[in-house]
Amino acid sequence: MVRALKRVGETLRKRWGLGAVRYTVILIVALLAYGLVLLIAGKDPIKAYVDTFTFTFGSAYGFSELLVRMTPLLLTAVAVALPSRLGLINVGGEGQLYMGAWLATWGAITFVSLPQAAFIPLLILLGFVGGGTWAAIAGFFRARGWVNETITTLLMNYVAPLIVGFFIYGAWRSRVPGASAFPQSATFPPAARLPRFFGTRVHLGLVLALVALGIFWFMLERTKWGLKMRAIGGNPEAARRLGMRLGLYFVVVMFIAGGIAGLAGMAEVSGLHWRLSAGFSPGYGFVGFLISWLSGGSAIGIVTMSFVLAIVFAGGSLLQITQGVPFAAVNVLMALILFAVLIRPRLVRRKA
Amino acid sequence: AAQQPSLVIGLLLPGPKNDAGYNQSFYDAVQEVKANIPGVQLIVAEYVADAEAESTMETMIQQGAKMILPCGFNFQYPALAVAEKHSDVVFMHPGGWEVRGNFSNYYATTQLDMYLMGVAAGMMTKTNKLGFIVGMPQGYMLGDCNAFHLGARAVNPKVETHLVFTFSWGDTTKEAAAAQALLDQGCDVITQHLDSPIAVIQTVEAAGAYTIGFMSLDSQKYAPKGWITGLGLTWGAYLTQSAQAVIDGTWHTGFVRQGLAGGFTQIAPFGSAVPDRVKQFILALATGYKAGLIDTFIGPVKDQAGVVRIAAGEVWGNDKMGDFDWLVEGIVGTPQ
Amino acid sequence: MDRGDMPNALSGMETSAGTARVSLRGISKRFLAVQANDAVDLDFFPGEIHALLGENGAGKSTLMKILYGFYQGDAGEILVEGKRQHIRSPLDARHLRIGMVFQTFTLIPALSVAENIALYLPDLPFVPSRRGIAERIRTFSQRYHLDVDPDATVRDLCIGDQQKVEVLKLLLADARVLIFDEATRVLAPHEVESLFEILARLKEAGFAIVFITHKMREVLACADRITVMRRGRVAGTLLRATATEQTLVRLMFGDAVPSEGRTGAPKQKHAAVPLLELRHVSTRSKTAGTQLDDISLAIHPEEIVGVAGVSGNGQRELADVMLGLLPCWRGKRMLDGTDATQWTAGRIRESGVGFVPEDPLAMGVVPSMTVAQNAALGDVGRYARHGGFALDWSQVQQDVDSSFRSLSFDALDSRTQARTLSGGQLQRAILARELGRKPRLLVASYPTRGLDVRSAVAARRVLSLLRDEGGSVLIVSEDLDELCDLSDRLVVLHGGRVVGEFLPHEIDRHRIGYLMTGSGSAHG
Amino acid sequence: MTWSLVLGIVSGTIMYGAPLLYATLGEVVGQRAGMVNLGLEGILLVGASVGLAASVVTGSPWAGIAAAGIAGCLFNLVYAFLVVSRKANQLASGLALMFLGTGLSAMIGKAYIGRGITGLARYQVPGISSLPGITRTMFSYDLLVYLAAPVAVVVWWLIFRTRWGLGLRAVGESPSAAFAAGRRVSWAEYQAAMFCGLMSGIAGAHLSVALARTWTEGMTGGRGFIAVALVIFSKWHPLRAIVGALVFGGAVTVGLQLQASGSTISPFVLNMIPYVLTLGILLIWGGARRLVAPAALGRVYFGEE
Ligand SMILES: Nc1ncnc2c1ncn2[C@@H]1O[C@H](COP(=O)(O)OP(=O)(O)OP(=O)(O)O)[C@@H](O)[C@H]1O
Ligand SMILES: Nc1ncnc2c1ncn2[C@@H]1O[C@H](COP(=O)(O)OP(=O)(O)OP(=O)(O)O)[C@@H](O)[C@H]1O
Ligand SMILES: [Mg+2]
Ligand SMILES: [Mg+2]
Repeated sequence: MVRALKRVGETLRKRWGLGAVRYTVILIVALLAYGLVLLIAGKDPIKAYVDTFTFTFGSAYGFSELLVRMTPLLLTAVAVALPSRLGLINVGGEGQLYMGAWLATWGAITFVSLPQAAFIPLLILLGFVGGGTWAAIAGFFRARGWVNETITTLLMNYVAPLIVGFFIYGAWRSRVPGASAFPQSATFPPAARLPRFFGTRVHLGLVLALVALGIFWFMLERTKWGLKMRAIGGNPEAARRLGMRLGLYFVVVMFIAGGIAGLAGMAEVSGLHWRLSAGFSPGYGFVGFLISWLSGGSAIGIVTMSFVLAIVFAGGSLLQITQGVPFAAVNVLMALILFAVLIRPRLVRRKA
Repeated sequence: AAQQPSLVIGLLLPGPKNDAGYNQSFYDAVQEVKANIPGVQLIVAEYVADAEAESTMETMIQQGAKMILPCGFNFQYPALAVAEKHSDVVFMHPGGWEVRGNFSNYYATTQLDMYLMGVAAGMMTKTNKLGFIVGMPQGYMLGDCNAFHLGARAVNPKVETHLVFTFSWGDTTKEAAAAQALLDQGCDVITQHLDSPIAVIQTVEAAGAYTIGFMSLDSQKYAPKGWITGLGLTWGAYLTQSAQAVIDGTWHTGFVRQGLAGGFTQIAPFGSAVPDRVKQFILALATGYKAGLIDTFIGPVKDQAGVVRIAAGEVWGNDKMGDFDWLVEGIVGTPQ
Repeated sequence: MDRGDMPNALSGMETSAGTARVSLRGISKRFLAVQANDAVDLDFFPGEIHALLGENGAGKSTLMKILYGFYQGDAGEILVEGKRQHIRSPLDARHLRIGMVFQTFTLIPALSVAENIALYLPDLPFVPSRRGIAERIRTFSQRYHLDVDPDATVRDLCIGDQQKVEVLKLLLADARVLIFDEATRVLAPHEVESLFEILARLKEAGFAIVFITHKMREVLACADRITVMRRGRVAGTLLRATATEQTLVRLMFGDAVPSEGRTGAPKQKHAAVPLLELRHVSTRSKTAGTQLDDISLAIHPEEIVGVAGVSGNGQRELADVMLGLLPCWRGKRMLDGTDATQWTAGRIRESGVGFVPEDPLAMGVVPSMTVAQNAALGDVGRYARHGGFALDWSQVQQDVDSSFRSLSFDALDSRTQARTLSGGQLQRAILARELGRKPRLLVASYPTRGLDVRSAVAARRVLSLLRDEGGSVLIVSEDLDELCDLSDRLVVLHGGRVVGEFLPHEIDRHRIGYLMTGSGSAHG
Repeated sequence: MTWSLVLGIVSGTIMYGAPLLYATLGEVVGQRAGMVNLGLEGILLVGASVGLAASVVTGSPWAGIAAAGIAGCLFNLVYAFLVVSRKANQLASGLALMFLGTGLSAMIGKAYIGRGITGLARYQVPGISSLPGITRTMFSYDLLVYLAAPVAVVVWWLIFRTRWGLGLRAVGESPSAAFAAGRRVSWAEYQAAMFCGLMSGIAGAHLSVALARTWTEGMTGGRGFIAVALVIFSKWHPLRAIVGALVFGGAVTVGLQLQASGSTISPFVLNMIPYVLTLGILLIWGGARRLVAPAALGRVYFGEE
């Protein structure tokens, strides 16, 4: 049995390349792990599969919600994958996302009378600059050799929501009569809302995410900057001796990466919620880190893994309702998927 | 074949159903609905994140829910979005302000009733320092604190109320630390507006100080010695009534604020440490409240800076309970 | 195949020297594409120094690492005192009292000398006495003239002192079989001599010693028996008495005996403006190490300047200042007569300065990238198309090939990762990349370190050629022979200062030796 | 600032610094062996939930602490298996552990939500009650608080004065060199991971059993990540970790005590203090810090072929 599976795997690997097999195996493992968790919890895994499948793929609404969930995941994953090529570890996607949303919100509630054609580019710019600046701080510290970006970005994750809190509990608190003391920003003017498609909640953010992903792939794989980034990531000492300005790359790339995470925040508030509130992100930054890691930084992998995790989240919230599975099981499931990859069975092993 | 349910109710909670606090008050209420009306089926989702609220409600509706109770402050707008798509489903949001044809709003006038708790605290304190722990500075919670302090000051002019925000829902260690900080500063009666009061009550109890409960009546068991009384949120009767109306097709929307008289709140049993004199006084006051003879925010009321916020003779109405962004003179703390 | 023309004298010697302390039988080891060892048989006897020779990548280090349990052989067996042993890790090897000094150090820079050595002490108690260990180290370092401070942090030691700690580690570990893998590589001449004295004493005491080196002179000076390895196999074993330089070289390279010698005559006529000039440069870097102190040095077109000195006396800093990797704290750096003190390393490189680093793997290449990608990194601008949005890989490949050809190095598969190359292969790849750019100035640190004789000759020839075609070269080396052969001018560094300057015809090795060790007066 | 405010801050600082110190000490040992464990948050959560569950079941808070220590130790074996035996990426493994811990602790703790316990007994520092301005609740700690600093000293002694510690540091600096010296690299790493799990489990239980005396989902509130930052803050040194834990415990307490005594600084700004302070101090350590970080920290050691 095991041997047969191995043989099938090897064949697939030869025919379609490593990527396809890798994600298929991860998917299967994810499904099996899902079932196992449910069985242990005394639930019916088959019904769970069927429910999840019919809910997510069975209706246009369900599928569109998958795409909605995917949008911030794609962006935060790219925000991790890009600096990882430089050898930088950005665990600050969450904070950058908050700051992107923060600056975009400032724009949305300040320039209320702009037309949409000007508003959307402005929001994109502000979201990008908000997240980018936040991340560039960490990049700058790293470039000066003062403190390592992993710890900086991690700590800054805790500061960003406090800044958001400071504003939505203070100056930006909405002034709707009867709701004046409710801690959220004023509702965005219609022109400051990202267009939605096909009557679903899928919004322009998804397009932004796919474009960002495309540029990410092209820059790294085809251009001289990609080559230099990989050199810096592979051996900074040699790169320095070959005349590359590491510090500049650290700051610029962190800015771009943070900007992409900031876009995720901007897209969430102006594409979905139309207002900034305290808990608008349930940890997209961290999940983005995992996706980037699971996909080995490859563009197609990021799409696949974002999709898988979107299904996991959809399934998690669905099964709580249909079968009473605690939502926390999603965390266990996510960990199990990761373990499937981390344990590195031969089939899914990345080349060193 | 399984019997067709008379009504499917979807309950969304931001936390766990058995937190002895906010979430439990709603969970207990829908259990009461289920017990009162035959054939009611419940779909309960705990720990619903803000970002997940909308799709959770959609799923509940797919499962046949005709009445949705989105019991988180932040669920208001997601619920509104879903309500606009499903005109045949009834939404009842606690504590917000939006109202539509199929979207009603209700909450307890805790901002008035906390006055009674303040009276009890003012009578019991020996140090004349009261403590109030709040998760996040929001209008309703500031109102609770204001009412509490006004009540205490009414019976004890020397009293100070120390207000502390933890800036988190659910970091119980920090809540315990906040209680500890208040105890260290000499507060001897402590109450809170948190999701779950357990950490605070137990810290206070271990230190031998007095507790006043809030939200779920269940929290008395954590303070066998120091319990004074508490204000419970009791939605069971109201929600039963509403559910029956949905079944009967007579449900109509509204913006409902009720207190002791309407049964939305109840005074918890008194603890053993409370003298009869205090008990009698509070109960008498409560009777006055129920009869509409007493109100909490009657001018003149000054804020911390000494500015008159409610002019003499005016009353801060029921509809403005979420509007507080100031604190009454004598409260130690900042409103944001 | 090669064994045919060179009779193996092994069988005859076994009786004369008693039983072998360690016997290797049929040891084979394969790394992905490379057969590093192929059925190797060898014996090491007590009271004997056994030298291992062989070109780069011949498999010497691999064989010894297998004996030490650091690698696991694919096939073959190891007999210790005639008994078959399974050596699965260095721990097993240490139990069998086998010890090894690695070609690349296994010191831990952050720990003190005493702590590094304590890791190797055979009888370390759970709570070691720090004073006791320091005492033991002092006794040993006095006995063997290996002066190091036990309390110093290894990071702060110069490379020569680190080598001494490696040797001390081995001596204190109480091993009976001692393996020295290129232990003389970074030692000064007089330190090499004192190491040989130590080896001689150890030999008297009945230790079995294995000694790996590329330097023929050292082999002939200290070995009792010499084994030459070639492409993973034993090409032959000779007794010292029967070995000559010629026979060894023939064993190493088959019949293609390389010819050594100067390719061009030294030149004296210089252009008025030096290509690169340091004027009264001093450095102040944050990390520990030697600081340059008021260095003035000019390199003219068509000139090779040699820098002699015991390593750790400012050679690295000198090269780094020239390459723009280390800022001048005082003084000026001039390039073509213009002030380049503030230029970045990138700008200096773009203006035609190349480098060969002292540690190729750590400083010269990206180990995870292929040879071709590393070559492209040498001059990204040259291969960039469409403003950097595309790269011309066929051009890279072409350049790699032609560069290797012009250096007459064996071609490498340019798709292999740099990390899997042997030390010598790597050095060739870097030389090919840097010389392929036709630099106007090449700053070469130890350019032939780790190269086998044939490759070293080829490399030296190219350096002279570069000079003859109008370029300039700065060579940092510890190999005085090499420096004297190549340089048009020679400076001696000691303690971050230039303590002497020589023209080729006035070179006096003794005097240089004294200056290098700090015992001579300034100005040659 | 009043005298009682100062006393309150000092008293709270010690109390809430203690669990951070335990977690930090665990992480110091792990990182000294070259392993960055971002999953500390997950271990703390598992420790907190198991600690409370065991306290409720057995009725003894000390049994809860012990169970949490063991649970943390076993739980971190998952991380050790991934990182040491399967050579997995440390950051990803740590985050995976965090997710697993978050999920598992929620499932373990679910039945115990709303269960209160009496918690560990507290004893006031002897002789202190006679000082002016002391209230009954100040300087009154459980035994784990009293033990925290001595434990740090023991950990210092283990790391810097014993053969075990020497091997541990060698592995963290250069696994290859430690292997060449005849050390069993994997075994040393497993030991360090188990120690890290033990300490973090105890830290988590201290939160739930001694301080909050209850369980809620995600109750550790990011303290696991803070502990990781504190390790750098303390330059991988157990004694400096005491200072770090106090600074951080203090920063949290200062915010609350200032509020309780009527300060008008925005609580949001006060809440930023710990993070900004940590960042600031890391910046001040600056480049010098690079020299003290274990050289092989975060690197995967694939062994020799
Ligand atoms: N991956 C990237 N994506 C987008 N822009 C980039 C990227 N890498 C670099 N850049 C931008 O290109 C600019 C110039 O980079 P380029 O590599 O051309 O400079 P250079 O002087 O040749 O090299 P070096 O960076 O080695 O010092 C950088 O300042 C940066 O703004
Ligand atoms: N860890 C490794 N992985 C892959 N290949 C290796 C490894 N170590 C050595 N090799 C290869 O094995 C062969 C023998 O290498 P080895 O280091 O034993 O040579 P050597 O005789 O010591 O050479 P040198 O004189 O350059 O030190 C080389 O081709 C080298 O590329
Ligand atoms: Mg070698
Ligand atoms: Mg440049």
